[in-house]
Amino acid sequence: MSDTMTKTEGPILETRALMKRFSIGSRFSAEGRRTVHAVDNVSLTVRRGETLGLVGESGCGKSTLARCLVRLYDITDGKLFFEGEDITGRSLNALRPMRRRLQMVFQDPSASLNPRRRVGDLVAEPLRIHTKLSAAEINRRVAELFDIVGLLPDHVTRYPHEFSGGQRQRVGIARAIALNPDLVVLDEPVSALDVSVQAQIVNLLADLQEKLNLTYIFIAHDLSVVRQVSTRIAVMYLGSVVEEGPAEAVFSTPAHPYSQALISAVPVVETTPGGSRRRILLTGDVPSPLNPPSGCRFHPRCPIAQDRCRTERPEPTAYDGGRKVACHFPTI
Amino acid sequence: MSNEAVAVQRRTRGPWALAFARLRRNRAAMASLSVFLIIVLACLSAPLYARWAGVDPFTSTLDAVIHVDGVEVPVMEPSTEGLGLGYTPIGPTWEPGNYFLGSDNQGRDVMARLLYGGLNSLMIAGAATIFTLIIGTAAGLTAGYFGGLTDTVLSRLLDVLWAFPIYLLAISLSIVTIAQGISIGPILIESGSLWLPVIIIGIVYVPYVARPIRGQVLSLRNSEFVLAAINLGVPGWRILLRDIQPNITTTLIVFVPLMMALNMLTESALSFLSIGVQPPAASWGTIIQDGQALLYTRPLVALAPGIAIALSVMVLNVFGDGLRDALDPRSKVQLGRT
Amino acid sequence: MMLSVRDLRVSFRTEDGLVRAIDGVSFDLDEGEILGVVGESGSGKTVSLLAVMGLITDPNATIEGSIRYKGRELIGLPARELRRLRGNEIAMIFQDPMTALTPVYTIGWQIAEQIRAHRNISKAKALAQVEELLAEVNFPNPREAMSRYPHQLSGGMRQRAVIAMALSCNPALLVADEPTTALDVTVQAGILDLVRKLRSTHNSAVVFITHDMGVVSELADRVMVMYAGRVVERGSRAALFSDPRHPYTRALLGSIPPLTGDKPHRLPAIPGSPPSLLRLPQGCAFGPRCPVRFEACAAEKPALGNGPHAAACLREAQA
Amino acid sequence: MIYAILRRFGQMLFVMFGISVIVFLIFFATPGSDPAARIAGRNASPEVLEAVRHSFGFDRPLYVQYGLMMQKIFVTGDLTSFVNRGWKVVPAVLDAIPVTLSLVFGAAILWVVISVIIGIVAAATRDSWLDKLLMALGLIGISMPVYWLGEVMNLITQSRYHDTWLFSWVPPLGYKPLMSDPKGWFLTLVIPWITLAVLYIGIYGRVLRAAIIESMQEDFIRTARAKGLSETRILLRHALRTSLIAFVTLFGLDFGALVGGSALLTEVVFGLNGIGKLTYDAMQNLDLPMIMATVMYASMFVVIANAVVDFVYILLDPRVRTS
Amino acid sequence: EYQQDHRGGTMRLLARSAAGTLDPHINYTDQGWQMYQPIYDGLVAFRKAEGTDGFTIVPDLAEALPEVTNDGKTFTFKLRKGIKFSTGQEVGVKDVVASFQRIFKISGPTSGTFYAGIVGADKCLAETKTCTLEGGVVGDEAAGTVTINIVKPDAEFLYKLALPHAVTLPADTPAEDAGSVPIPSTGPYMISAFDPNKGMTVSRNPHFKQWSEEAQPDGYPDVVQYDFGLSEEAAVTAIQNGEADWMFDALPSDRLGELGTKYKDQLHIAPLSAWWYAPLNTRLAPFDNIKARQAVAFAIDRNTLVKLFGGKVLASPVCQVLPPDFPGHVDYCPYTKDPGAKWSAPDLEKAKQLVEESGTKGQKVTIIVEDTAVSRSIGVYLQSVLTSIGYVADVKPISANIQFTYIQNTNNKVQMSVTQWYKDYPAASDFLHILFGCASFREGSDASINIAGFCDEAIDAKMQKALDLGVTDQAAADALWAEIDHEVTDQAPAVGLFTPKRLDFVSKRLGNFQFNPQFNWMITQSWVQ
Ligand SMILES: Nc1ncnc2c1ncn2[C@@H]1O[C@H](COP(=O)(O)OP(=O)(O)OP(=O)(O)O)[C@@H](O)[C@H]1O
Ligand SMILES: Nc1ncnc2c1ncn2[C@@H]1O[C@H](COP(=O)(O)OP(=O)(O)OP(=O)(O)O)[C@@H](O)[C@H]1O
Ligand SMILES: [Mg+2]
Ligand SMILES: [Mg+2]
Repeated sequence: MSDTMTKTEGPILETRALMKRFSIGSRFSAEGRRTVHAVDNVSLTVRRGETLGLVGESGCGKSTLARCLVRLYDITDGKLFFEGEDITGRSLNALRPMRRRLQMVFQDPSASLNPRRRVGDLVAEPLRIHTKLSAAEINRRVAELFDIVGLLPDHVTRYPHEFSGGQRQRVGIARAIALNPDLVVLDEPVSALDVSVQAQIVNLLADLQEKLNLTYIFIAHDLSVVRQVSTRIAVMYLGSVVEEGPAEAVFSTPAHPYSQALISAVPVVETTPGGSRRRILLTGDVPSPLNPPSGCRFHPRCPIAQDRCRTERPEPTAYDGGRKVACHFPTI
Repeated sequence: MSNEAVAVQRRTRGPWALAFARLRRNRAAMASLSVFLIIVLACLSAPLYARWAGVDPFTSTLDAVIHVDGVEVPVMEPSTEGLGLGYTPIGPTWEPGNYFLGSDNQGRDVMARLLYGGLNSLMIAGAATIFTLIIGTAAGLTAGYFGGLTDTVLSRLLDVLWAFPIYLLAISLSIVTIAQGISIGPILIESGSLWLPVIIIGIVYVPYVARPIRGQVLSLRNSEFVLAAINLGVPGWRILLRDIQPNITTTLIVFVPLMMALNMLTESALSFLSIGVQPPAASWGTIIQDGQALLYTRPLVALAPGIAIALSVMVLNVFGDGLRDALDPRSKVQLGRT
Repeated sequence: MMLSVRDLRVSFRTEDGLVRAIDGVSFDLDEGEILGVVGESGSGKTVSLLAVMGLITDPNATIEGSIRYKGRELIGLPARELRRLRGNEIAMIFQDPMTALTPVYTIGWQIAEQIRAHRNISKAKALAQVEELLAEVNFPNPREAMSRYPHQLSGGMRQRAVIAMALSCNPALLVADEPTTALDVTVQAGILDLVRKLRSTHNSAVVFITHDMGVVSELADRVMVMYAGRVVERGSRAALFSDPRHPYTRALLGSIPPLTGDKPHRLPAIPGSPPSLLRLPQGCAFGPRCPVRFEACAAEKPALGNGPHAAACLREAQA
Repeated sequence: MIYAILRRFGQMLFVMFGISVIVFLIFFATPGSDPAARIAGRNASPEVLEAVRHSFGFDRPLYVQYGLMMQKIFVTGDLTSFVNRGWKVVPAVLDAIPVTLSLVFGAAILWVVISVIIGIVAAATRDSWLDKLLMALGLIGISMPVYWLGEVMNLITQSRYHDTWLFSWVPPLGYKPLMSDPKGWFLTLVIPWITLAVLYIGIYGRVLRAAIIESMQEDFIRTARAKGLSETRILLRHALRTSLIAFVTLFGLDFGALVGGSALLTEVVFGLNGIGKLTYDAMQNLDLPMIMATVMYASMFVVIANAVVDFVYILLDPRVRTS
Repeated sequence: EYQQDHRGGTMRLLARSAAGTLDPHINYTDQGWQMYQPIYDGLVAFRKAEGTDGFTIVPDLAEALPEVTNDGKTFTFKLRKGIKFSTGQEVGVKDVVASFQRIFKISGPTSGTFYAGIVGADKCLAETKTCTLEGGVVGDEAAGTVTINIVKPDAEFLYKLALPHAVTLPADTPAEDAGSVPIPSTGPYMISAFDPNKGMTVSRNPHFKQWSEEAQPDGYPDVVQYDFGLSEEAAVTAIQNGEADWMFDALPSDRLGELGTKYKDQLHIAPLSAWWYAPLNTRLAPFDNIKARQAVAFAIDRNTLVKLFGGKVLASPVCQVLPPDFPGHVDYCPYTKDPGAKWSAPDLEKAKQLVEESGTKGQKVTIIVEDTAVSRSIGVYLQSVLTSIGYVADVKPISANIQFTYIQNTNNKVQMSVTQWYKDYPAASDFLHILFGCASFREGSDASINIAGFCDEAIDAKMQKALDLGVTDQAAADALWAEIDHEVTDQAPAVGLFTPKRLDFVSKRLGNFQFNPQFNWMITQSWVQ
């Protein structure tokens, strides 16, 4: 798909058959060292200005994928392009110039802020590294950023522990947008927040996107939040993307049996008692990425699995309406 | 998460101020600190005591005579009965300015030696602590942050050091340096210099500091805020300095009093084995060693420095625990011992 | 009335001052009823139920008010008596199944331990019961699962083991503190089914704490909404969701993005953040964030009405 | 598993190699260490000195000497002392083990039993006066230099109060073999056991108390309470059981180090001819073969203890164990 | 006369450590030599007697003292018949010859000194393995004689033959250091068990039959159990409590008062032919200046040192080299307040003046002492003295086992040290020639017993003369030695500190304590029942 586009209009970020494996295991365990297939053969395309929502259950590899995308992790296999440049194997130093255009917001706002540094200092850090602004200019810019994300100017001298979760996440966002990036990867930015604060951050992100013309990769396990913010959605299962497509389409007519189960399982607020939604109950538990099942990764839990699924791994196949499904028997 | 709600509205103090406030509320820790400071002050005033008592704690005065209740008493009392074998140093006299803790077998005032000795013991323990912390931190940071081959090599070296018998190292080094001293690059350590025990103790305990620091750096390296810094394009050295180091500082501070306590014990053990402080200078360990030869006649000579060591070590431990609770309530800094 | 809590107050003395975690909470529970408790983090959901269980062991805590279980006052009950109730008549399930089980014992042992703490039966008998229980909570291979250690089970299985443990003595009252928060949605659905099945087979009363409105709406008969240590609204599920009376409840329901239908351009968010329990506002705790506040809100603490559907709001009282 | 053992073994070899090289180099850098002169005797003539040097191989290059020494320790096992000549150091070390084991085992039993009691009582009565008292006592134990305590113990039991009923049973210092004189063995070791244990009682009591208190904050304790278990049962079966993992780890390391000769000062003070005393004497004599043997033995023990702790840890903590 | 009713029992001895190798041809320690007395025999022996009698040589394995011929260069011994080793084997001529060869084959410590005068020794020293001592030690199986030829006459040769290094061992004893394996013996006792870390068991030799009471008398105890490892303090306590009979090591000074009063009947004090001295390195500043050396000799208060050693009863001040009552000794003390025969008091004024004159004031001096309580305190005292006369002094205690070789090596640049010398046999040369002869100084060697590095041609020549004179006229030689003693003392290459006495503390039950001046307490001549 990407080869038809010219460089400037091309996708801002693209992965081809991306793989990330970890080796784990103590040398004392009976098994010895083992390999975790955390991200397995992921090909994604992110276009300028859109929000790609990434959903999937805990441990399916969302965070790992996100960290690969911003090259915090070395990539085991496959290719990663940012604005058409291949950054798969770039060294940390060579990556530095492009960091200002590619930013990330982390899941846990308290863990991603250094507890021993003042938040103003933390937000100023990228400016100090990447710009030649004077101290006064930096201060001005930090104040401006604080204003943008809805923090008070006198907050700059505080330490992270003096803030609420929502405020901390605002600091994280301020830091990420300080250099006017093009793409921001948001790894579950609201999961750790209170219900009543979650919406504030979601709104803030939407405002910033509009104002700063940002592209987002938005990771969450809360489907309703993902639906709210995303233009396109990718559903992950055990390290791979099983379905991808426009948000509305995926939510209303999920094509992969896993997407169907996932969406049907979300409890929704219904004003009339005794919900009428049909729920697809999955049997069994999420298998471990240590030894993923053969064939289709989902087949042990799949209600419609057939023999073929057990042996043959379905490749992502493109369908009408910009959808891609990796299933032998998609309901599309 | 629930505590957030508490913190949110208030303008609170920075982590250091907070820790300090917590520490000040810990009565046991503050009391220990005061006792320790008193000990330090007392030791610092050793020259004053010596002048007041008119004694020279570093010169043999076996023929000295003092006046107790107007009667002349020799400091070294010869045995008069039986075969008339041996001499006994004078015991404690409560006469002002005179042999408050008695004399040792050179006719020297034990009290004065105790104070001077304390100064040496404290200095050695303190300097060794700094030495250990510097080397240990450097090793731990390097091994933890750079990982890979650096880590493997450093860790194995630490293993060797860990299993290395301290007394062997101490005895060998002390003999090596008797005549010529050792020169490490431009630094020449003279034989009998106090640097010798400092370096011996310092080196031996490097793994005690380096290992936990390495562990901490390893986990900090993978912490989200370091990832965030990498993601911002912060250079490695700056991350080490600005993001990792401050988080280790608390651990290091917690180490100080505990290390001090450990080093005081080690110093005394080394001095007891005649390694370290050289006569006629004193340290608590050497006074115990002197007192060992008088254990049956004047046990106070060995008891007093022992009690001084135990007291100092104890207050340092209590203070160290308090410091740990204040700085890093959840950390599990644990020190090994000899 | 099986459980009746009246004017429960719990406060903690802390370094920074007195934390009034629960400030006058009252509620009732009938047999076979599922009460959903919602509210955001730190609003006192857990503390209020821990108080019911007599599990607040913090020496700095002060507990006042009255908790009557089947007519018996629990506050001030001797530890022995309380222990006899706990685990036997009243059981509790905690949020994080990862940490709720002692890591060094097999789950079979741990469940049997509870049975033997309350029933005078042999170990073998107890283990036989454990097997039945595990089968009841849908363990595919209960006999084998019994000899597993907690870390050898997946999150969902662990939570089912915890539930099996809670059920082991057929409790009349089951308190579940966010039992599914740590689980995947697909697994959560199974657990919710299990709770419902329980209620129908054992006719137990269930208090189900969560901050997920969706879960409450699927499960609960009645709902209680908490904010800053107080109950702000109470009512049947239907009434509460169709006619939320407290502005906080309304805002809460509004701020959840819908899963179907039109996407709002912006989510109706609640401004500000939850107050500190150390320095609660004078009047209504929600006042500073309330879109419909008026002068009285700053001065007067609104009381919760008595009816089946009541809200603690001065506007509401006015209306 | 094989791999794990091999790796440990490799690590052990490395540590032993490193230590032996350092010991060797330090020894030869030490002035006055030339064993030839001491072997040859006072006022030996140069010819004799040369002959001795040659027959002991001191005229060969250092690395050859090192290689020969290692071969004699590990392969042929017939390395002999430079001081008590003809004395095979490997059997000497083996002979000293029972003494050290007697000392360390007895002390370990004492310190484990007492510190477990102290730890539990202090944790159960947290912040009460009893807790504070026990912790203060523990602290005193930690703060006393062990050799000093030993001397004071000797002073009290051997001299000052030896004639009173309290200590008249205390036999003179020295070791009596368990097999030939069980009563003497026990009596001579009582005071050394106590002396050595005091330090560890302090440390372990405090560590265990802290671990129990930490366990008591864990979620599973709340679960156990919710099950309606008694506080005693919760403390012993849940909190203590999980705390013991840290305790046992620590114990393994200390025990290993002590059996490896760390009880040096205690052995010297009480005249027990175990590994520590052997090491001490060898160092006083600069007896390289004996130093080598004891140091190798000690480092081997430290590394083995590390490995054993890792394996015991696996046994104790099912989380580390795999199904 | 032997008292049969005291025979039997186990005697229990204590020492801090073993004395090293069991090989009597190699062991060169007081502790070892004392223990060998009732065990091994040579051709001749020191008489097992108290007082100066103990210095006389008596025939042992030989029937009589040798016939000396060839201008004092040939000694012929006739071997006694019927003496058996503890293995049951009879002692023969071949055993004696082999034993002499063995001294060289194993590079015995004194092979290059005491026995280097034997004909053929030079070859044996160069080529140890094939040593035959051809023409040096000749056996005649038929006649039962052994003839020893020496290169030049030696007045002290019989003394040397009476030392343990020349005892007769079975001919088949391996030509290597026996280490901890006991070698069969001829005396009334034999070593039956040995572990350097635990102890030594000495029991009766079943094949012993007394042949000469003065050379090798039968002993009383059946077994002597010698335990190693206990500290001095513990050993004293054990003897007090009757758990041991005697200890080898010096008594700890803080126990002296108690012992001297409460246990005075169990104490035995005997003079020793020994010398505590402080060698001053005559080849290093400041003591390359004779005035500096003399200053030190003047400044040291011997009374204080005596105090540190345990009091007047246990030591007496000295200035000169030769101990009192030793051949060649004539009282002499130039370094005292009123110079004369005896030391009276230090002369600090004089000392300071000498330092001033020498121009060495303010120089740095390090004193190396043994790390034992007494040596350390002497070192600390000397440091005070040096400081008081204008030097910058410090003191270094190092392990007693290393100190002695350490201070000998010139590479270690030791300026001053404290050490002791105990005679090998009663001859003035054993002090003067060995400690201050030019031949005893060896640059860069750990075996350079002339610690002071003192070498005066004139004095050395005089010593040679005295040695030669001894062969013919021992009295005249001793007079010459006395002169040499004074001259060496005047040069002050070492400062004499004091002459120690031996203090033996024995258990209550131990009887018949006898002290031999050559080998100290005769262990088996005492009884325990
Ligand atoms: N550094 C690592 N080393 C080894 N395994 C890892 C590492 N990081 C992640 N994993 C494993 O990779 C898999 C994917 O983890 P990841 O954190 O990406 O999941 P996730 O989808 O973000 O989950 P969550 O929703 O819980 O955040 C998991 O099984 C995890 O255990
Ligand atoms: N032991 C304690 N000491 C001090 N404060 C406490 C203690 N326990 C709870 N609190 C406070 O009580 C308040 C209520 O806590 P609680 O755990 O009941 O909230 P919650 O509604 O269950 O929140 P969550 O959704 O996070 O579980 C919180 O502000 C908390 O900080
Ligand atoms: Mg994640
Ligand atoms: Mg809660």
